[in-house]
Amino acid sequence: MPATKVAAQDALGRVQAALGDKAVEPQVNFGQVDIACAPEHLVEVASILRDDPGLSCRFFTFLSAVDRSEFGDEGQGLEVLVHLYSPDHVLHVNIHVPVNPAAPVCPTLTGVFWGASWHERETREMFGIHFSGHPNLTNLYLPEDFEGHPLLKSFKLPSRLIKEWPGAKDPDEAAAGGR
Amino acid sequence: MAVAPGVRDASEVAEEISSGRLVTEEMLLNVGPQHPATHGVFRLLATIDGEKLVDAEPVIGYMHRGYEKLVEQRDYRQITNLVSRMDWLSNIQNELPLAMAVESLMEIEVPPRAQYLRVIMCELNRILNHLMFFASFGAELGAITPTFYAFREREDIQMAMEAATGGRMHFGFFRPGGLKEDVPRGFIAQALKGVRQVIDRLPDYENLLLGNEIFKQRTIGVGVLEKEVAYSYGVSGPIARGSGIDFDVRKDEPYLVYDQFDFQVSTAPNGDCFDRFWVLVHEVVESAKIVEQAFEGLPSGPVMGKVPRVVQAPVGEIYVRSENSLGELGMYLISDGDRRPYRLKIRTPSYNNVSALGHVLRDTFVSDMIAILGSFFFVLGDIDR
Amino acid sequence: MPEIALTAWQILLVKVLVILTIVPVGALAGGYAEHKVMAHLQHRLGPMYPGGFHGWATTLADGLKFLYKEDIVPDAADRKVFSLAPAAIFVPVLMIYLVIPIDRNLIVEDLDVGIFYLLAVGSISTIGVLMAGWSSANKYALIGALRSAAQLIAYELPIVLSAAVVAMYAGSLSVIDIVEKQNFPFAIWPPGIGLIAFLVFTTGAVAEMTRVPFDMPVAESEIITGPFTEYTGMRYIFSHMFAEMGHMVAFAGIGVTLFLGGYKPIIPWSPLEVVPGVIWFGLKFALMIFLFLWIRPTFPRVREDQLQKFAWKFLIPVSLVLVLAMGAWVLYV
Amino acid sequence: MAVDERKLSDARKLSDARKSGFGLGLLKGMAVTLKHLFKHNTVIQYPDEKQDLPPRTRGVIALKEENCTVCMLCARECPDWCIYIDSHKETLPPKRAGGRPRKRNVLDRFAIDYSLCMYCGICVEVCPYDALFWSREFEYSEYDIRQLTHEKERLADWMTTVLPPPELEQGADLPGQPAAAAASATVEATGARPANLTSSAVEARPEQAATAPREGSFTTEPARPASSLPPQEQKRETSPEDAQPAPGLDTEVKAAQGLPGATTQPEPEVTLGAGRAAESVTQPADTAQVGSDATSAPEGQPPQKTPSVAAEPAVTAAEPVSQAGLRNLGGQAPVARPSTEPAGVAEDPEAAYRRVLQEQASRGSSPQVAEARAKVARVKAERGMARTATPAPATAPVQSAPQATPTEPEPSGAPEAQGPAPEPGPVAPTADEDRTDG
Repeated sequence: MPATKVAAQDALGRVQAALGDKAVEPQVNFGQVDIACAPEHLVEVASILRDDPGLSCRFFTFLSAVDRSEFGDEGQGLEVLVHLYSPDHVLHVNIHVPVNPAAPVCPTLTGVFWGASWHERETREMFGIHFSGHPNLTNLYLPEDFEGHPLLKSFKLPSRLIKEWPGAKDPDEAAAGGR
Repeated sequence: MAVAPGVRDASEVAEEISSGRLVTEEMLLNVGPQHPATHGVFRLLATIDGEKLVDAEPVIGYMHRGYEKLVEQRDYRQITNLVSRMDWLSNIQNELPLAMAVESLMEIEVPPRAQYLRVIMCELNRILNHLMFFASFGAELGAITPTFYAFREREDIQMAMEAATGGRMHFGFFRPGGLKEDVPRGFIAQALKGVRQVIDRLPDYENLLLGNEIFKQRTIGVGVLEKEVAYSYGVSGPIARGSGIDFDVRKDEPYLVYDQFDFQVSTAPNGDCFDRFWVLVHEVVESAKIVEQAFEGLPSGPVMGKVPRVVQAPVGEIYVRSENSLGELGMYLISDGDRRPYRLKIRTPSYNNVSALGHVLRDTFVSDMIAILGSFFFVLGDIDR
Repeated sequence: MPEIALTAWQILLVKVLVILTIVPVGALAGGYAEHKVMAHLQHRLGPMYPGGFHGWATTLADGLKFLYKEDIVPDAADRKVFSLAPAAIFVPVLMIYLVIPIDRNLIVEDLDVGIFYLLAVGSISTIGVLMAGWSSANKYALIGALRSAAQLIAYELPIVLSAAVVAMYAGSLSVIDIVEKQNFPFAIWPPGIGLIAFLVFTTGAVAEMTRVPFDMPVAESEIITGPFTEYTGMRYIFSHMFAEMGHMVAFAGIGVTLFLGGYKPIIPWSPLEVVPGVIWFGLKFALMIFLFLWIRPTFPRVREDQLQKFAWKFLIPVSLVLVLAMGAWVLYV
Repeated sequence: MAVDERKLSDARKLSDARKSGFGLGLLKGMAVTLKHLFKHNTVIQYPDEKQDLPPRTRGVIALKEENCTVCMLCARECPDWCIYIDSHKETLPPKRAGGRPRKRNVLDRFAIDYSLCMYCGICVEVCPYDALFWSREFEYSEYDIRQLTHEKERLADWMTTVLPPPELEQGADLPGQPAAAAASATVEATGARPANLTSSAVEARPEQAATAPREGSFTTEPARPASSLPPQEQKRETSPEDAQPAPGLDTEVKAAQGLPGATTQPEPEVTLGAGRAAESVTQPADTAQVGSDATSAPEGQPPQKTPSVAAEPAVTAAEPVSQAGLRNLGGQAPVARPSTEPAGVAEDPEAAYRRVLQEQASRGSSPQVAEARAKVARVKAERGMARTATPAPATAPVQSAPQATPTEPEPSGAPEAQGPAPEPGPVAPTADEDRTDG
């Protein structure tokens, strides 16, 4: 079936109509629909996005997370980021799911998209977000005894700490580790 | 008959076999991390019952380099050279979404010549990549010759790319705003020569592999990936198109100047190894068509847009995707206004594609496993990042 | 020329020595031919340095290299069986050469049951392969050994039956008699039957050698040379390289003898008789070898079940029909 | 053309391909391999023969020590932190009597650790004083990893192997073009450079003479203050700064000169353009310019004939001048770019479509090619992108000797009309014929 592109505003309308108040702050960002939703609604939202004939976001693009604790001056929390795509309507939906940084838990999407399994495992080890209901939430990349969650902003990259920056012009800069 | 303790009498065993009571044990076969068919460090935990594969679980992570963390420490030009190493068969295409993301956030106009050259290089890279998989798929099925032929064809294109970028594998040529520099004299002739050679000799190779009855026996009906499964796993690229999904970012959301070229999206409906391979081979021809058209319409002018001395993307978020050789390569860039990205989520095609592997491999033969692995065209660096 | 009187034992000793040198040399030459022919079919040059001229000494250097390598026996392996297996694979290959006539008088022993001996000895290697695979204590080796045994048994039959067709035509089991009876090479005459029998034999021979497209038991991209995964050094080349090459040379010899008229000229025309039989044999032999070498880089490999199906459902019925047809030909033509 | 005779996503063809050929496919495959047995070989026997690598090859980094001012840019920009620089300050006596004593940096150590280097070339790219170059050499493996750290003496030795940069492809934007003022500044700067370069051609590196690419390239650090520089460096230092055109000036100047940068408008990003307004400014200058150039590109000529009387003398004339020092960077001496379109101004898209279709048909292209090209022409006409006879500036032939034959324009026109022998570019591939079967 040839894909027919839907205008961004039209897409936004459709998403709003289908999701109602489960989608918080829907907006258009670079031609893609951005919505936020609470963790408890995530599975429902994803299912609606997948099954609604006007949206049919059947293509699971990715699931990840963003640690916004150092974003801007005051910093924000931790969020799970899901991107779904509709090949039929050429429509992108970014779902931002804010989770509690102290005890991050998010329901699993594996029941909606099979492909979510690996993405959730990766997100868990990288951000420490637990996906409740995931059948096999083991490490994907890191060794089992790895400590810490590398993609959190609090995790500093050791390789840049142990070596002195050779680009420093004076000792002060070198001590600061360069950048 | 005296039998050692613990050892059953032969007649007993015979009776068990005839009555169907014989309990056989499944064997766990560890394919990889070092195995010729996995072309990379990739492990497949296969449970086999004789020649039958009962279950298979792909295990990855042996090459994880933590790109998403590394890029947070580097500025955009350094990242260009870093992401180039992600998928080492379609390097220059890896650089594209990053450049496009930064350009979009910064609202940089890319000069048309740069856009055309980007298209050309991406398509040349696609040809290189597909020839490589043409070679390796043959080798995995036991036909060693396609490897050598494909590498010979790659050479001219490879040399053209090297003349332009200075690198044989890691090109590092795209910059936010355009290209590093213009291509040297002779690039067009060399690249066109290479592309035409490929096209001229492709029928030979089809005779060698695609038309071969043994090859057909090995691939037709083997490793069927259904359309809905492909969607659910987010499978894209030649593999999705081999399952009858008409999905190509170049057509759906044309970036660069792809909307100016006449090309087709090759699809095949059956979703088996043969169809995936068929799509791969025919994409080479489509890429060649694009290259020829792009060279013909190549405008003159600068190759770098107006970019400030310090590239600092303004605060914002954007998801940019492009059609990599193996599928949709997307980058979700979050910038907090620094020289470095705040977060760069890299969605690589091979990662999603390979996650579907466990599903496809169930209930096949051990020999089919190799064919399926070969037809899933993945690059380990792309999976592990 | 003074008569040199030799006892029968002395003659036998000389013959055996000749065989013992010919086989490794033939295997080395076969290996070199494989390197070069395959390279050129694949648009490469192949080895160019060892020995100076076009790398003629490559296989020799390879062999020496293997000699120097450490002989490793895995801890879990069944040591005795593991060490014996290469011999069990290689010795039968040597024994095949006893009955291949290179010229009318150049044969070690013209046995009355030549063909049977040929085929019986040829299949002993199967046991060696099974021994190697089982004793290695390696899953890949085990899979390979089982595949190998199944395959060698399956393809033994077509070879035997196609050889039987030739024996029926010649009315004898002696290889010399068979060659002498062929006025035209058997592959040309009787029409149809001979050619199909030749193709069946060649297919079976390729499978017996476990070469592409029938190399599932040793598929390197799949089960990593199967039964020989754990072998190193000298044992590896004896069990795998020399056995494969030795088999190839032997089967080429058998093929020439049975189907291509052996040491006789390609067509029965008296001026051609001037050329010595050895030359004719060599030419036909080279042709056979080239055919084997040519098949290898061209085809992908057949899957295990397809391989079995092909043997039992196609090759064996075809060869049975051939036997019937040959019987009819002998009776009525 | 082979490309288009194959109608591809044709389901019938796939179903044909999936049918069994009853062994015919096996024979065809055997024919393919047999055919290769008799072909000439293209293998290069590496240690004996070597491939001719292009000048841009990133093999090893060479250091021109006397050009280094210890600005640390390379070390700071290096993603791998593999460049180590040590220096000390030295006080020079004042130039004139009574002047202030000057300070300059003296390089003590410059080392690149090739066991860490990722060969990205950023250091070479950012070096503002042209002290770093890429060389094609790549055979410097060592038994000890510590030996892979090349100190400045070793890096300086590589300078003898540095090749001049290649000429750019037809239609490339010439370095130093944006402003006429920049050109003269550049010449001055180039002239002031130390004369003891290993290769004289190195001197004419586009990056050096160029001011325009500097603008495009980005450095994260501001250039260091000019005051701390030795005299000749100071002079050079000023050139990029001075030549920096004000935003917007760039296009204006180009338009006035009839340069390609002005005639072709950047297109809005198609994928991502939704969030921003497409700026399309049409330059009034380009129409006139293109019109005047039409004389040098007759309509419908096959490309190989196009560099006609008008174009050729222009090239020859341009060479000595450029030899003298890249002075002729203005708009003169346009090399006619082979073109199949008339140099009409704003052509009607549909007319363009039909015309190209006709042309292609008369030339014997296959229908698909013809259609594709016609579509391209239509789109271009719609966008007002006159691709006709764009006056590609005479590519400054950097190292061409005076006796060199005039550079042929790159055949970038219709592929089938292209001359049989591709222009011998700097790449000089090893052709099949060169190699005999060993």
